[in-house]
Amino acid sequence: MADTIFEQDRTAVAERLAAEALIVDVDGFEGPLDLLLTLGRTQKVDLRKISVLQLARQYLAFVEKAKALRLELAADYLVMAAWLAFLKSRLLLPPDPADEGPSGEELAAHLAFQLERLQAMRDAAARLMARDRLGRDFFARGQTQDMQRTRRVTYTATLLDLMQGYARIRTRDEFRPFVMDRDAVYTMEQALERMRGLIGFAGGWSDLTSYLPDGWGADPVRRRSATASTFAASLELVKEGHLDIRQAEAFAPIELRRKD
Amino acid sequence: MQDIDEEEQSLFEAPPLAEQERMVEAVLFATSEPVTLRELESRMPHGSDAGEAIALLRRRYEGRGVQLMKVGDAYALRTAPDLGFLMRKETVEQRKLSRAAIETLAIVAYHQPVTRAEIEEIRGVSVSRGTVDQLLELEWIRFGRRKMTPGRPVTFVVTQEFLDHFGLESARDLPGLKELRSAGLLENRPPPGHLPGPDGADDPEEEASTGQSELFED
Amino acid sequence: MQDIDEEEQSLFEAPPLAEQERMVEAVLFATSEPVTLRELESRMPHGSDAGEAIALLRRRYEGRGVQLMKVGDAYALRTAPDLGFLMRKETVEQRKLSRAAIETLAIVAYHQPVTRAEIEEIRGVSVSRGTVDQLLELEWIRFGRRKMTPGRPVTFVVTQEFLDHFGLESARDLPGLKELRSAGLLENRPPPGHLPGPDGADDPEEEASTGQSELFED
Repeated sequence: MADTIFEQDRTAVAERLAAEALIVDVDGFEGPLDLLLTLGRTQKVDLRKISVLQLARQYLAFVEKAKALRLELAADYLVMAAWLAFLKSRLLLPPDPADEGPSGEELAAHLAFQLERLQAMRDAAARLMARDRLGRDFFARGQTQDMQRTRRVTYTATLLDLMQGYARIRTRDEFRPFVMDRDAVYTMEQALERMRGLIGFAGGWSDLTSYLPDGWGADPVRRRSATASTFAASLELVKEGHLDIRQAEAFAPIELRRKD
Repeated sequence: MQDIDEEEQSLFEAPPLAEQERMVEAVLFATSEPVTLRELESRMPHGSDAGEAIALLRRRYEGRGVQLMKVGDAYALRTAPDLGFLMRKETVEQRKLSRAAIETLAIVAYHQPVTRAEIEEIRGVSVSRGTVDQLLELEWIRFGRRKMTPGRPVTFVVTQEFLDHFGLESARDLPGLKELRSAGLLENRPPPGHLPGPDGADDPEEEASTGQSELFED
Repeated sequence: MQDIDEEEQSLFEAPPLAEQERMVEAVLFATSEPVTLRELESRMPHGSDAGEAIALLRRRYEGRGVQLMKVGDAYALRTAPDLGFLMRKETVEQRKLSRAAIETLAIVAYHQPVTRAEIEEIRGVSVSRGTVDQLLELEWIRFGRRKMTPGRPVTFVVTQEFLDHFGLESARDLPGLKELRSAGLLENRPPPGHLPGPDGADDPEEEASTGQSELFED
C-alpha cells in the first residue's frame, strides 16, 4: 500500500520534471508541430494509432503550464493551442448536421498524417546522413590531373587592314599640320615682365585690357593669347602681394590696382 | 554538308573497345569530379561508344579497391566504402549541419521538386534563409523549375553533388523511398478546411512574391 | 615491452593478399602524393606486405589506362602516358591584330628593309617592343641585314609567311599610294577643322597630340 503511494508520487514527480523540462526547453522546439510530435511520443504508440484527442489535451495542458510559469510563447504556439481547443470540442461534441466544415475526425486524421510525415522525414534524414559519404567513407581521386586547357591565340589581319593602316599613315604625312605659329603667342613670361614694369603706375583701378602690349589688340588670335597671359601674370602678381584684382560680375571688365 | 561530314568522319574507324575502355579509365582517373558520357565522348576519338566502355570498365572494377560509380548522368571513380578506415588522413572535415538543414535537405530529396511553402508545411515551421543558403552553398540543392500553381513559386531539387556525396546513382535510390511513397507519406495532402501553421499557402500572391524575391536577391 | 606487443599483434593474421592489394589500390587512388611502402604499411593492418601488394597491383594495371609508377621510393597511380592527349583541350581564339601592329607591319611591308627608327619616324610615335615582338612571333616580319649607316641598325623585312597569309606573291605586289587613293582607301583625310590656320593653332603642343590620337581612332 505504502509502496503504491510512493510509486504514484514518484511517477508524479517524474511527470512534473518531464513537463518542466519541456517548458524550459520550449526554445529547443522547432514550432508547434515539433512539440506535438514530442508530446505524441509520450503516448508510446505507433504514430498511426495516436490519440489526437489525448494529444490535444497534452498540448493544451502544456500551454496552460507555460502560462502559469509566465513563459512567453510564440504566437504560432498559441494559434495551434486555439486550433486544438477547437478540434477537441469537435471531437467531443456530437457532429452538428448543419455544419458543412470538415468533421473532427477528418481534422484529427490530417494532424496525425502531418505528424507521421514529419517523423518519416526525420527518419529519412537520419538514414541519409548515416550513409557512406564522400570524403568520409569513400574518396575521390586525390591526385587530380586537371585538364590542361591550352588556349592558342591566333592573330589575323586582312590585306585591307594592312592597306588602310598604311593609308592612314601616309595621309597623315600629306597633311602634316605642325606649323608652329609662334607669332601669335604672347607668353606669360613676357606678360609678367611687362606688368612688373607697369604696376608702379596703377594707383587707381584700371582695366586689365589697358595693359595689353601694343599691336596685340587688333588680331583676335593675338588678342586672345595676350589677354590670357596678362591675366595669368596679374594673378601671379596678386599672389606676390603687389596687386589687387576685382571683377564686378561675370564677364564684367577685370580691374587692377597697385597694392601699397 | 552534314551528311558529307558524317560520311567522311565514319571513314576513320573508332578505336577498338578495349582501347576505348582504357581511355575512359584514364579520363575518370584524372579528375575528381563525375564526368558525363557526353564529355567523355567529346574527348574520345570520333565514333567511340563511351557507354559501352563504361559498362566494361565498371565490371572490371567490381570488387576492387576503387569502384566506378554512377552519379546522376555522370560517372566517377571512388574508393570502396569498406576501405574508408585506411583514409583517415584524407578525411575532409565535414561541416556540421543544423537539424533544420538536415531535415530540409531530406525533404527536398524525397519530395523534389518542392517549394519553400511545402517544406514549411511539412516541418511546421518557417524555413530560415540561412538554412536554404547553406544547402545551396554546399551545392546539395539548387533551384528547380517553377511550379505551375498560382504564383508560380520556385522549387528546389537536389544536385549531382548531393548524389555524389551520398553515393547515390539517382534520387530514385534514396533509402526507403518506395516505402515512404506507398505509405502515402510523400503526398502533399491539402488540409481539410483550415489548419494553423506557417504555411503561407493561404495567399498565393504572397507566396509568389517571397519565392521570387528570394530567388532574385543576392 | 616491444616484443610482447609484436607477439600480441602477430596473433591477428594479416588480411589475404588480394585484400591488401585492394587497400593499396584505394590508398594510392585517394592520396594526393606518391606514397612510400612504409607509409602504406603504417596504414594497413599489421603484418601486411605492401611491397607484394604493390607488385600484384602493378601487374594488374599493366596495359591499362592507368599505371602504377614508382616515383623515387614512393608509388603513385598515373594515367598512361600514351593517353595524355585525352587530358588536353585546345581552344583556338582568333583576335584581330592591334592597330599599332597593323601599321607597323604595313610600314615594314611598304618600306622594307626598314629600321625601327624609320618606322617611328613614319608613324610619328615610338614603336613599343611588344608590337615588334608580336610580329616577330607571328613570323610575319623578321630581321633583315643591318643598315650601312652609323650605328649599323638592324632592319626588318616581311617573311614568306606574311606573303602567304595575305595572298601576295611578293611585297612588290602591295598596291601603291595612287592605287590606294583610287580604291578610295585614302579618303581618310583629317576634317577641315583640324587644318592648320589662325583658328586652330591655339596650342601647337596640344594639336600635335590630339591630332595624332584622333587619326588613330575610328
